[in-house]
Amino acid sequence: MLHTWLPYILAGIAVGGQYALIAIGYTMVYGILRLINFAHGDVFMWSGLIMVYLITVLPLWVSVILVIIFAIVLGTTIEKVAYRPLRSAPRMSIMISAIGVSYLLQNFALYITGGLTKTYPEIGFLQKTVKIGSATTKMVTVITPVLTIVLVFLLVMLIKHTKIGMAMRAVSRDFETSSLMGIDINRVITVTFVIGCGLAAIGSVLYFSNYTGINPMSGAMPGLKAFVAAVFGGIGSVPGAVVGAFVIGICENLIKGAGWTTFSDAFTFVLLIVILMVKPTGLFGEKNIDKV
Amino acid sequence: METTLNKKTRSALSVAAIALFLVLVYFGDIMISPGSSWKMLITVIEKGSIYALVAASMNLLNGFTGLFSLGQAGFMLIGAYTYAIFTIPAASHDAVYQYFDGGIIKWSLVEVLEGSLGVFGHYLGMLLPMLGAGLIVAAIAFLIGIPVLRLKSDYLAIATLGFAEILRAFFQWNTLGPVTNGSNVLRKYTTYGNAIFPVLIGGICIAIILLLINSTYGRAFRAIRDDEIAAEAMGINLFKHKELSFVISSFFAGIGGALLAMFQTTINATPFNTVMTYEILLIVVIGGIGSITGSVIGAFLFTAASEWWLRGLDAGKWLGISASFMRPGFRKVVFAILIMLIVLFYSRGIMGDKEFSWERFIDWWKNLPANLKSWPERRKAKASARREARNAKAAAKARAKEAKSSNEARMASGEALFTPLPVSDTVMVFDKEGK
Amino acid sequence: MDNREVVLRLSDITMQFGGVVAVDNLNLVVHKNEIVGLIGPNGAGKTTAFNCITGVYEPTNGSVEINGEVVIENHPQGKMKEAYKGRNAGKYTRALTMLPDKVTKLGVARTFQNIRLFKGMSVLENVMVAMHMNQTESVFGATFRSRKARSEEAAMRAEAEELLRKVDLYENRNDLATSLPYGKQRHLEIARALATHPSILLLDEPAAGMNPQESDDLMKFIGRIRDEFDLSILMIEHHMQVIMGICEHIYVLNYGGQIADGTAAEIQANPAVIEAYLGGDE
Amino acid sequence: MKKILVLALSLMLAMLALAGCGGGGDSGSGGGDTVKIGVFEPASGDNGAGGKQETLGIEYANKMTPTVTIGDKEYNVELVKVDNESDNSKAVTAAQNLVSQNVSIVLGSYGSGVSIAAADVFADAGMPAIGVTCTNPQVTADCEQYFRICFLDPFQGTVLANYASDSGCKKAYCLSKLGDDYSVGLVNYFVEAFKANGGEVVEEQFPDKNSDFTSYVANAKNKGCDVFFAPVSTEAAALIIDQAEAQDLGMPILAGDTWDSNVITEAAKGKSVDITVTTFYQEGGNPEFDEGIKAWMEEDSTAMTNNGGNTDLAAVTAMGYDAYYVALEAMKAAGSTDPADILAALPSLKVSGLVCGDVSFNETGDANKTEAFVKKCNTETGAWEFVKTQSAE
Repeated sequence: MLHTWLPYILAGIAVGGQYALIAIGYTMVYGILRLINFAHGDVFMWSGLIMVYLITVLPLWVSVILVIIFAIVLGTTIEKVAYRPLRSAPRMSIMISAIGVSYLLQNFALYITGGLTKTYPEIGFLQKTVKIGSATTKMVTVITPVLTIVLVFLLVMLIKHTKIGMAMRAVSRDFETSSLMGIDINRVITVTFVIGCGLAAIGSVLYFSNYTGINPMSGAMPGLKAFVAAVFGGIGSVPGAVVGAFVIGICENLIKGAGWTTFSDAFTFVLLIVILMVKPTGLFGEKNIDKV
Repeated sequence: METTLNKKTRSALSVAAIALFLVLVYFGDIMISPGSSWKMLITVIEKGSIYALVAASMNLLNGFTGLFSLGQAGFMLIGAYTYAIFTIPAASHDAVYQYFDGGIIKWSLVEVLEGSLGVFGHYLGMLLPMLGAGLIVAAIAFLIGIPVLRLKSDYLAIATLGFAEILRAFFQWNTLGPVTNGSNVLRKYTTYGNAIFPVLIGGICIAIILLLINSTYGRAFRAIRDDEIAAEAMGINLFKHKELSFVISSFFAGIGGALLAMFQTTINATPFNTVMTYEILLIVVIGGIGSITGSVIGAFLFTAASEWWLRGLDAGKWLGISASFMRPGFRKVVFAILIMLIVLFYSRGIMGDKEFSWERFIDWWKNLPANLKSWPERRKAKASARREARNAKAAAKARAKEAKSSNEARMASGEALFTPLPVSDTVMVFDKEGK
Repeated sequence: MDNREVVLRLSDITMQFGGVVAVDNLNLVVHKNEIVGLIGPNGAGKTTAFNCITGVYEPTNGSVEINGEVVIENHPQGKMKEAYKGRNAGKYTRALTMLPDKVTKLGVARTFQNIRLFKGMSVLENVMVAMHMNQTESVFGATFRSRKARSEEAAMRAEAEELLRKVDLYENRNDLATSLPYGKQRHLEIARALATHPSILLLDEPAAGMNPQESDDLMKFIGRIRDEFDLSILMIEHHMQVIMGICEHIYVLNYGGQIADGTAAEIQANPAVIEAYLGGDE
Repeated sequence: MKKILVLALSLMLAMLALAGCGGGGDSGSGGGDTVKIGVFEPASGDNGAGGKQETLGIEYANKMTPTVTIGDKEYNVELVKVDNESDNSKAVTAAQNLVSQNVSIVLGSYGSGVSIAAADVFADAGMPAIGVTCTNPQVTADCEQYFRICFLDPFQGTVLANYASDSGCKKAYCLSKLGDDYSVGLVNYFVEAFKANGGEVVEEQFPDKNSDFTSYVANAKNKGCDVFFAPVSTEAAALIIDQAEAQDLGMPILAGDTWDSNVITEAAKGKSVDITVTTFYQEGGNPEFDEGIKAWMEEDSTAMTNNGGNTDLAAVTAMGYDAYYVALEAMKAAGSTDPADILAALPSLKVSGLVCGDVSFNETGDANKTEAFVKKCNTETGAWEFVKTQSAE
């Protein structure tokens, strides 16, 4: 039994870990700005794309660092240019702006790549084949969950025990009051984007090492799934997003394994709707009440 | 000086304009030869009218009821399929459903009615499935609305988007192949002959949307948009009215989908994806959220720009400029940048939340020369106003910094950060009803 | 005792958010044609009490009776069973809820502390929206302007204009609601509430931000509409001048709890009230 | 009533605006001695890579033969390219755009779905169109204006199934993409033929934008299949090959003409996978053409980029090259640049001397082709190796 299902579970854990790294960006930004950052998946895609170009001229480790820096710069620039000016505008406007940025990033990638799928560079040790029980898989499948959990642990420590983490928690609880209390909201938001985009960049290295083709739409599906993971775990909760991501990754692969391949993507959305109906605050979310 | 017109003059002007436009479209389509570059104008008018209808239906929801829904493409998909399935001629079934033994439905409503009613039956045979498309979509929207409309803004957006994706997978499902043809295109169904058809149908539907918006129900929708809590306190049943708006909007999206199917002459489910929804949303934004006139203008501009005017940007030659960076994809980049500029700097869109009126149009026309002349001065004034605003902002920043440093002590203790308000805002996902 | 008919009765209303009790065991009665005041320092739970009456919140415990019928009732359930800090937990057994629009249909209209007008609409439309619930034409008929829809629309418009005349806003009927000066916005909000044909009117700080002259006018205005529209009024107010001037009965809240009730003279003499307003460490 | 009128006026306005700025890059009807050939190909979307390679062949042919003598007059040939974005809903306006630029004949498209979608536009305009590599039978069925120079899916599917059966395969795993006419169609014909040969099949489909093929590969292994048939786009192909390697698929992969591309050889290079495809052309079939086009790509960096960064030839490029000459021959035969005349000349047209074999059309407008090339990927050199030519019998 396990013999048959092991490859699916392994694949699910790997992809779940990669979704988790993207989902953290969604959940943190949503927690603070109440914004579904539709462009986040595209930042993820661009990180992958930049890696393709960088690796041709630079050694691996420099490229990886530069990719992370690039993602951070891109993410914070988007926040400054497209979200900050609209902060006092209606929620719908800022969401439309996010959709617009996503549209722009995708089309720009289309222009740069000429619509062709780019092959992600091989990162030797990540792509090595390993055998676990009956299943054969890439090294990255094993590394991803471990790395994800380590990074999440560090992030949770940061949020719990540092001053900026405290400020982040305060802002996500009550935006206006925190700003009255003298918290520099802009700084908190910038840090949120830095963390979110940095993790997405790391996620992109892992994800694209596993699924090596990048095209302008590569970020869209992982992005949506990561968002669903964030909702599933309870938006605003980092551990929740991670658990949600693993659940989605594993379920998705098991469904494919069961032969329901047509609905493997649709399943994610079924899960989203079910969770919104049954427990709208997600697994770990807190319930708040509208103020009149 | 403001122009005022009496009702009669306004109606006369409007009737004349409509008649002129319809005549132009009708004869335009007949007389312009396919090889002429003006044929593209007709194509743009066809597609533009369809997108105008779909954008208006989305605006009814997003702009007039304040429900941020991203399910439009999904509803159009159902509409398109419903129409196509019932109008494929019997003789073509074997060819269209080539992998499914000719499908289950072996007749075409157009042929059936044409057989007994002649030309009238032909058009009835097209209109009925179109209406049916709208009704089926409305019914599905009703069911989807029951759980989804209880969600708050962004959750609603993502849930409707999710439903649209599920619908897409469902229509491509091989098991439903005898009806939907699975992953393969549906084609050969009856389409319209003259560009006047989508213009007329789209126009009538948009007119109905306008009538609705200006009825007492439309007022209730706008009240919900402006303030849900106050609307509820005025005795407006939120859920009922949201559901109403959602169902009506979807009905027209379904009809729009049917028209799009006719325009495209073949359909499959793949293009009805989130990108299509985003495009419609951007049309609404360009035109102005809360203005039907805006959505119509936006739809025509969007279609013309993306399908016609900017195509030269892909081909390396545009308005006489040619450059090597103009290669395939450049059009979309320029287009996306234009849209971002509108979203950021001109967020009210072309029309804001105003509708077209003859008076305003005449005044605008009269004042145009004067406005053009004074443009440089006004620009200067604007620039200086901006400068002042910047200075004020800098001053405010400095003050904030001061305030911050004085708060530093409290910050450090961490105490001040956590005086949680018992009631915090916005995240309650469910209305009370949900429990 | 007062033998006028009771139109609104709150019994043991308690509202607890998480661990915070915002309204603690409030008992309150409004008789027909009476003007009742609800006062207390900031954060005393006055608006929360309004929200419990109008169905915006579900009270944690207690019942609300409108025109002789209990329409809202609740008792601590689920997690709240353990966490409940209030009194009379076992007294109520039913769980009746009612959505705000239903409460409005029963004849309870309200205004809001932070004026909530419909921003995108004209003054006239703001009032007409409130009459929407009483019209009977279907959406189909309304869209296609059936005879009934047209006559209902005309009747609505006539009534709304009449109402606006009464509150001196007729001249402004085509202006954008939010373009009105502050005082007029308050008047409009009241007119809008009246358009729902209420028998009970809840006013949340109608005099907030007004100067003495304006609040004096408002006082007269409230008295006038009470008589003209045959209303019972429950109002939250900070302007003591207004409260003491027109309220026949006053309830005082502090920290959610009810600390006193009585006539204006009784309240002014009540030591607990003086303590709440002047003393303490607030 | 007023509102309807309001609407109409805004339509008017839009039209005025259109009239004001219309035109785009086009400078009116084809002047004295230029003839335009429309290139209806995807430059973006799922089939962007293939579309570009096909366009390359057309461009190269145009470079080699930039003029054509029709009747007694010499014309310059101008290519009018339009991107159909591999999207059925964009294809209609793209096709209309071509028609409105007064082209004489249209070539394309890579990917059958967009060709089917555009067929009606061409039919309405009486515009002759020549499909280059769109293999779905529906492209030419019921459309008198559409011709094509390649073989069809029923043929190709049967060829592949026969090849699989001949190599001793008993159970085939068939993967296609949801909503993609090409792969779904080809799988369908393959399944029919393979079952007729006594084989068993497992059919699965993957959704749009999917890039995780782990489970599909695992499914093929778990279900005990002995051949993996995946005639999908090159984008997905590269990912499948990658996963096949990672999970040690252990069975041959079989695919159709789309896989005959340097994207595949590149992805497969140095991996332990066994890939076999059927295709239209084998490199080396016409050395002169091979050398010429390679030299051109060496010179022209844009062409090289469009080919995927190297000079390995794809069959679709050769087909594009042929299509251009078929178009020229059709114009010569018609003795006119008028689409109607060309359309009339096409059915009886016979063209020889092409790199992928002679072309003549049957009554549905399809090329009379009875053989396909079977090629195998040499994973050490990263090149295709000719196996045999196979016919449907």
